[in-house]
Amino acid sequence: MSNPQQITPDPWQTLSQFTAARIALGRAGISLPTRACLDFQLAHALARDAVNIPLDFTELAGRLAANGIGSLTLQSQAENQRLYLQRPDLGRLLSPSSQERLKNHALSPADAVVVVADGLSSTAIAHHAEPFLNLLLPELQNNNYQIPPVCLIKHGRVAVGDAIAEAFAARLCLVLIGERPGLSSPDSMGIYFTYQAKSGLSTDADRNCISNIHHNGLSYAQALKKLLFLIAEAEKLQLSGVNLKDETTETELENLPPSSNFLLTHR
Amino acid sequence: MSNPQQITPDPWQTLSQFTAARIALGRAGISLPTRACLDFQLAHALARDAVNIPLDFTELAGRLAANGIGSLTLQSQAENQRLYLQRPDLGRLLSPSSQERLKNHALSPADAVVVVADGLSSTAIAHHAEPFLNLLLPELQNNNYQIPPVCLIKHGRVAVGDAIAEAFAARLCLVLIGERPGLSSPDSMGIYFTYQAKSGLSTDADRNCISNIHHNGLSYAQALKKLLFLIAEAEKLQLSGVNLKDETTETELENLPPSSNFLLTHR
Amino acid sequence: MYKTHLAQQSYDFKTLRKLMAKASPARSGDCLAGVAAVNHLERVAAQWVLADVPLKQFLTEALVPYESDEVTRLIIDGHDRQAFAPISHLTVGDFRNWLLSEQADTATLTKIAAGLTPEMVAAVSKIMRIQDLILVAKKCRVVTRFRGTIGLANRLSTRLQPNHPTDNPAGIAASILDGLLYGCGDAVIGINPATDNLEATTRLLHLLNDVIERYQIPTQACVLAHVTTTMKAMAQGAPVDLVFQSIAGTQKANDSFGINLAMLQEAHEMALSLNRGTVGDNCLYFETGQGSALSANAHEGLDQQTCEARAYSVARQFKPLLVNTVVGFIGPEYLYDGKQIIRAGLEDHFCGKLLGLPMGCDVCYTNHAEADQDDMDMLLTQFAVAGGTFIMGVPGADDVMLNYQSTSFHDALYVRQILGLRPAPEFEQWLQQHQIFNGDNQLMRQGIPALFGGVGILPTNGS
Amino acid sequence: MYKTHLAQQSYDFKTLRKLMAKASPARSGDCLAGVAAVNHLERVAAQWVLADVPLKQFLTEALVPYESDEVTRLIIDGHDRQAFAPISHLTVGDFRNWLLSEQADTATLTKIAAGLTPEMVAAVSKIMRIQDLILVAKKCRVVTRFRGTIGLANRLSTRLQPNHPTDNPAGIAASILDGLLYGCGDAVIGINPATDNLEATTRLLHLLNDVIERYQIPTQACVLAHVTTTMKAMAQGAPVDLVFQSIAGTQKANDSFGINLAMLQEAHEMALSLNRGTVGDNCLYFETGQGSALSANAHEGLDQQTCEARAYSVARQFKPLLVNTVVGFIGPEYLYDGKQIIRAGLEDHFCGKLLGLPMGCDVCYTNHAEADQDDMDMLLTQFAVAGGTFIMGVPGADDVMLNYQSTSFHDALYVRQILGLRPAPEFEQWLQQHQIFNGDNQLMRQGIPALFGGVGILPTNGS
Ligand code: B12
Ligand code: B12
Repeated sequence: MSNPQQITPDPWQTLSQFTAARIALGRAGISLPTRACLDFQLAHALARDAVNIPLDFTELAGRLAANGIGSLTLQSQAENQRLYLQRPDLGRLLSPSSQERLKNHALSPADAVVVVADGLSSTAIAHHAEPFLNLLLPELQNNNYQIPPVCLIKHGRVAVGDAIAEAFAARLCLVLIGERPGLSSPDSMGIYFTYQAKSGLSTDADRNCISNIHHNGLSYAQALKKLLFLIAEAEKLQLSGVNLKDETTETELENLPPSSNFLLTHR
Repeated sequence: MSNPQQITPDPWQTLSQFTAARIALGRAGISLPTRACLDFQLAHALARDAVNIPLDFTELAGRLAANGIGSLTLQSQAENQRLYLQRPDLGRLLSPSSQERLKNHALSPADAVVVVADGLSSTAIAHHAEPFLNLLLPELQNNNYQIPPVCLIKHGRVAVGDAIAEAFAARLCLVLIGERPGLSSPDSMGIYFTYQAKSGLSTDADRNCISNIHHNGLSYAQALKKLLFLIAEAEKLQLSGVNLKDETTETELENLPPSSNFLLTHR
Repeated sequence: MYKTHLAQQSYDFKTLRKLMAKASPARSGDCLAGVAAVNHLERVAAQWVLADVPLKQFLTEALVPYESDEVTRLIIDGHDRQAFAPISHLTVGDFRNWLLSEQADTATLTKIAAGLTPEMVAAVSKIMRIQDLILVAKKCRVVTRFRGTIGLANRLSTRLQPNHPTDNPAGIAASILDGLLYGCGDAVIGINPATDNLEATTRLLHLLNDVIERYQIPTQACVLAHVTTTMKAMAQGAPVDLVFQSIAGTQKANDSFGINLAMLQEAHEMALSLNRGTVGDNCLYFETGQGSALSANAHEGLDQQTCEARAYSVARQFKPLLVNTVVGFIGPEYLYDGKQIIRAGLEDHFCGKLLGLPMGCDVCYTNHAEADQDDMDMLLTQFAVAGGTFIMGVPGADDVMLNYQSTSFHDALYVRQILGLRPAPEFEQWLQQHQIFNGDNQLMRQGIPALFGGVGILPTNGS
Repeated sequence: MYKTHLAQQSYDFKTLRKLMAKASPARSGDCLAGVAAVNHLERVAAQWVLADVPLKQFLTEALVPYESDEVTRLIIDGHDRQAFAPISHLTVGDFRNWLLSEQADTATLTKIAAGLTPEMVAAVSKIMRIQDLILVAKKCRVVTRFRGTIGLANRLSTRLQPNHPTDNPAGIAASILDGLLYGCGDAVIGINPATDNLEATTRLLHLLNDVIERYQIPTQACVLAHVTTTMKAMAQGAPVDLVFQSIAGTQKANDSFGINLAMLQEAHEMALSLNRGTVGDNCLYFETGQGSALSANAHEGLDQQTCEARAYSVARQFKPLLVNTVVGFIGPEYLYDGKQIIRAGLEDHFCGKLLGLPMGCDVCYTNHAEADQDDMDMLLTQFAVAGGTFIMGVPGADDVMLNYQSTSFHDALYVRQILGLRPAPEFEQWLQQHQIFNGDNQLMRQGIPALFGGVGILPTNGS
């Protein structure tokens, strides 16, 4: 591609400062130029691989331990990655041996359980779980919440948290999970929050979600603020889900650049 | 499909007497009527299965033996049906143990080898190999040909015959093989004939083919006539393949109905 | 009933629900649910039996009990016997023939729509090849209006989808500009908000409203928050053009989405009362997708395609401006690979159109599915040949917030050019007026149109 | 050379031949040959490297040695430097951009065809998505003539393929009539003879000749025997319109077919001297198909798509009336499933068209492949959108002699109707004159046209 003169450029590359979206790509005729096409193919090849990178649970548990955070590594009924992808139902259930281990740990009841699942992006969890927990756990402790060891779940789906909350008879269930990898955000973490989770009964309507936690997305501080708000409100309303709304205000969260939307400002 | 009034029929169903081809199907708008569509789907489901029906070699060998025909069951390097479909190269080579067995049998040289391979349609071979061999072998014996036991090959391709001819130092190689199953002719047998076959060297250009041997296709008698003609000519010309032409004449072979082509006759 | 003998085998499918599932073309979700045919032959047997089922049977044998499911009640109670009359004597197999026949022209198909139940439509789709799905869908025409007219013949609209992982206004504006300059956005400019936050939703609603007003774009805006959030925004006076909601085909699945029919009814009335449409008042936008009910374990033993068609009966109740299947969005556990995604996309379009919906398609896949850009080109091309109503437009096909690949602005140009499809008429006029498109609807080669000349950050004379 | 570093990995592809193979979209034949990329990343890396290879390089680095392969010699010796000049400075990646750009219009593409080698074309196809293959192929136009004009804009022709397992004349005539009454046969009426027998071939040639004369059908006949058999028939004075031959992309593969360039040359001259065309003298018909060289172990280390493109350079030497890929015909060991078949079909069409050939496609599959009618509908629809020249017409899609499924007469009607494509003009006129088609090229609903009224076996006034 020595010679890009067949390409009609888009003279608004400068807007790329505002977004990681693939804007201003230019065109060959009406089509994507070769370079942009190959970029995309590369990103896709990497993203496909990313789905299959296993999470190093020992390493994660070690890092948590180094910060004084106890954890318990469990596993869903989806025995391998292939099965995990094909059987979401199994990803929501703890394996028999994990149920057993849990029973041995869940001797005293808790207020909240913190669950970390690899989900569809192990890199999301590898990158963001530990730093986020470092911020989250002290806040929960400030609330005087009883919290059992953080449960790390291999091949877990969101709903796997419900059984854990039940095992500990915990009111609050917080699940940190790897969202499916995108071409441009392969390591996005989501948090799903359920009040009084009941395995097999709680539905997504009973949960709240905080999504897109990664370096180009929501910051840990922003996510934390939202989560703490939801927890506080849930405790008041005694529910979570559709009837619980995130009412944090954005201005406190983000310092918008002055020309927030250039389409609505004038030269 | 109680009520076919949405269908425009084709008033030439009577022509179906001349061909198994799916003619005069009628139409719904311009499309295949539901019934014809479902017929097709059924035929396809059956044909897909047909590809995977294994040939009962013991039964075939038994039937041959009952007619006084000795046989030797060998196997290609394609160990199973899946591999056979994916690796035609392996279907052309004898397995090591079969090579060994062959060596033990190929003590005295032969004029012709007769090879029967399941190919892509085991039913073709199950239906047609034995009756055809009953006609063929006496003719070959009439020629005073030395013929070793008929070699039955599991998971064989056409070219697998070459090694067998070589092992017996035979001039003539006759391979009966199951052609891929069609929707309407799931049991079509083909015969490939090679003069002085050389494993790895003979190409399809060096072979002659007699195809579509089945109940709606070439009769055993017709096929036999062609094969014997090719053999005789090959012995004269000392070659087979592109430069050897089947010059049997059809009129001797087939009694055409009087109105042979109705498009060219007048009422 | 529901029995046959085929190729030396006996089959007894017992119930219409099971029969439907076994007759479905193969897909991973139905295997996951344990309702799929075990092999080709069983599937064909089910199709044979299904072809002989009278359409009437679907009015008496509910696939999900009337008593326990409000979607079933909606279907049965809302069934228009008079519209059904012309085809009431047909079996499923005859119905296929009839749909393909010349009798079933655009006008006739429009008339019978209210007489069709989703199950009838799902059933016939199961015995149709892709070319049948395309031929029949192409004959259907569903036109809806808000600020633009969607669904006219030889037109294809696009949703401009300018998502951003933090809902950053400048980031969103950048994608909007990119899309507009590629001629996208006539179906809707629709943002999925990263957070389900009332204030953020309201801010985005204002942003879209202001851009549309400032540049006089004949299109409509939507922020795809949960319907309850949008209702709150409306109550507070936020400028809502279209109310969005994801919907599914069983009451239980809708429960898991935190919605029900009464809630949608209320939202519809609120949106109507805002009276913001200029050329029409279709003011809802729905998304659906095979697998969502199963994912919530709320499929009630149905195959996922029948569930999907039932979601369309929910949609049509509210006269939406736009409906689209998110076909490849949910994941390979429901549609395994490109082939399954493509067929499902065309089935969904066919079923939706027959039921009278303005069907679009999010031609898309995730990175855990066995699919790639080639598959998208295939679905896109065939969807457009089938007369599909609208597709998505995402910068470079990569949604940086939802983490999946959809169609790009370039893709929209491709399919418009190769098939000679035009944008919605009002939007077309706007594009031509501002010299984004020329008179033949081809992208003009200048830099940035004068319209955006006042935007400080952009070069005055592009390129 | 041919090296890169991508995603923390080093890649060295060593030779252009290996690079081409590694850059090919995945297909079973290349795996079988052991030349395919081992994973997605290696494939992408190869595509990156390939995109930077100058087109010129293909003129100096022969993928199969010039000395040992007459196809290579044909390519190199026949290369038109002047036609190549306008694009001689481009890399493969630039070439893709150029092909997609407005500069590359129909006239320009026609002009450069002789300057393109099959390897250049194969290379660029490897970095093109399906929509690119469609867009560019659609811009190419190759028109050929014999008794009809093939390849005009907005037209799609069909080969009527009335095969019969015993070459029974009445059986063949039945299929011919069926096809004609469905509007098929403008590309050629072409029979694959079950036996390669000179007398049988001659009898079939007379049959076709007599039918064409008797009913004054503006089309051409072909019996697809081996070229040597057809040459013998010509020598004996049989009425040969088109000489057929299967061809491949290496000398060795052609050897295994029992042919070579000199033989084809001789056949061409013989056919030309018969002078049987009325509106033109394109009198050859070739079939090709990915995998045939590999099957003969004659692929010379090439990937199968590059082999295929090289076969087109053999074809174009002889100005054929028709060329088609038999894409799904050979089997799953070369193209595993519907997806591979579809992409290969569109690649073949693109490559052939760019090289200046009147490309048709046998949209087809065998019963041992992972494919079904849905896949065929997909390929058929997209092939037609891409401006494909012709398809096959087989009664009910089931070839009872070759044992595979191709497109049916109904399929041809489908694709003509959905895309508004017309038959070749001379044939169109014939169809309309005999009220098989109406003025809009729609099948008329009467029974059997008066033209065939004299055929004893048929009812006088059908239905
Ligand atoms: C896939 C998906 C869906 C699918 C879910 C089906 C399925 N089987 O996967 C469908 C299309 C049905 C869907 C629907 C909706 N979704 Co959604 N969805 C996603 C997506 C793209 C990926 C989720 C993921 O990877 N999960 C991780 C995997 C490993 O775990 P899992 O157990 O398989 O996933 C479960 C959850 O993700 C859950 N889920 C999916 N969406 C939502 C939304 C909410 C609010 C909750 C509580 C749960 C939930 O469904 C899955 C199955 O139980 C995310 C965006 C993202 N980048 O993550 C948005 C996202 C989570 N969804 C979102 C929304 C708003 C919705 C809807 C409410 C939209 C609407 N207006 O109706 C609906 C209804 C959700 C509900 N209550 O059930 C928002 C949430 C915003 C927020 N912060 O609250 C997100 C972040 C996208 C967005 N910004 O628009 N969604
Ligand atoms: C597949 C096929 C092909 C493929 C073969 C590639 C492949 N890898 O399979 C392709 C498209 C390349 C092909 C080409 C030709 N074929 Co062919 N082919 C067939 C087909 C449909 C199936 C064969 C089969 O199932 N074999 C059985 C499997 C299990 O064994 P196999 O080892 O994999 O098959 C080998 C042979 O079939 C061989 N082969 C294929 N065709 C031919 C033709 C001849 C004359 C010979 C000797 C060998 C041969 O190729 C395969 C690989 O080596 C048959 C029709 C039928 N119903 O059988 C026609 C058929 C065998 N072919 C035929 C012809 C005429 C040809 C051509 C000569 C056409 C031409 N004018 O160029 C060419 C060249 C053949 C050659 N000398 O190599 C005729 C033979 C007529 C006859 N009685 O001689 C048949 C019967 C079809 C027909 N009536 O037109 N063919």
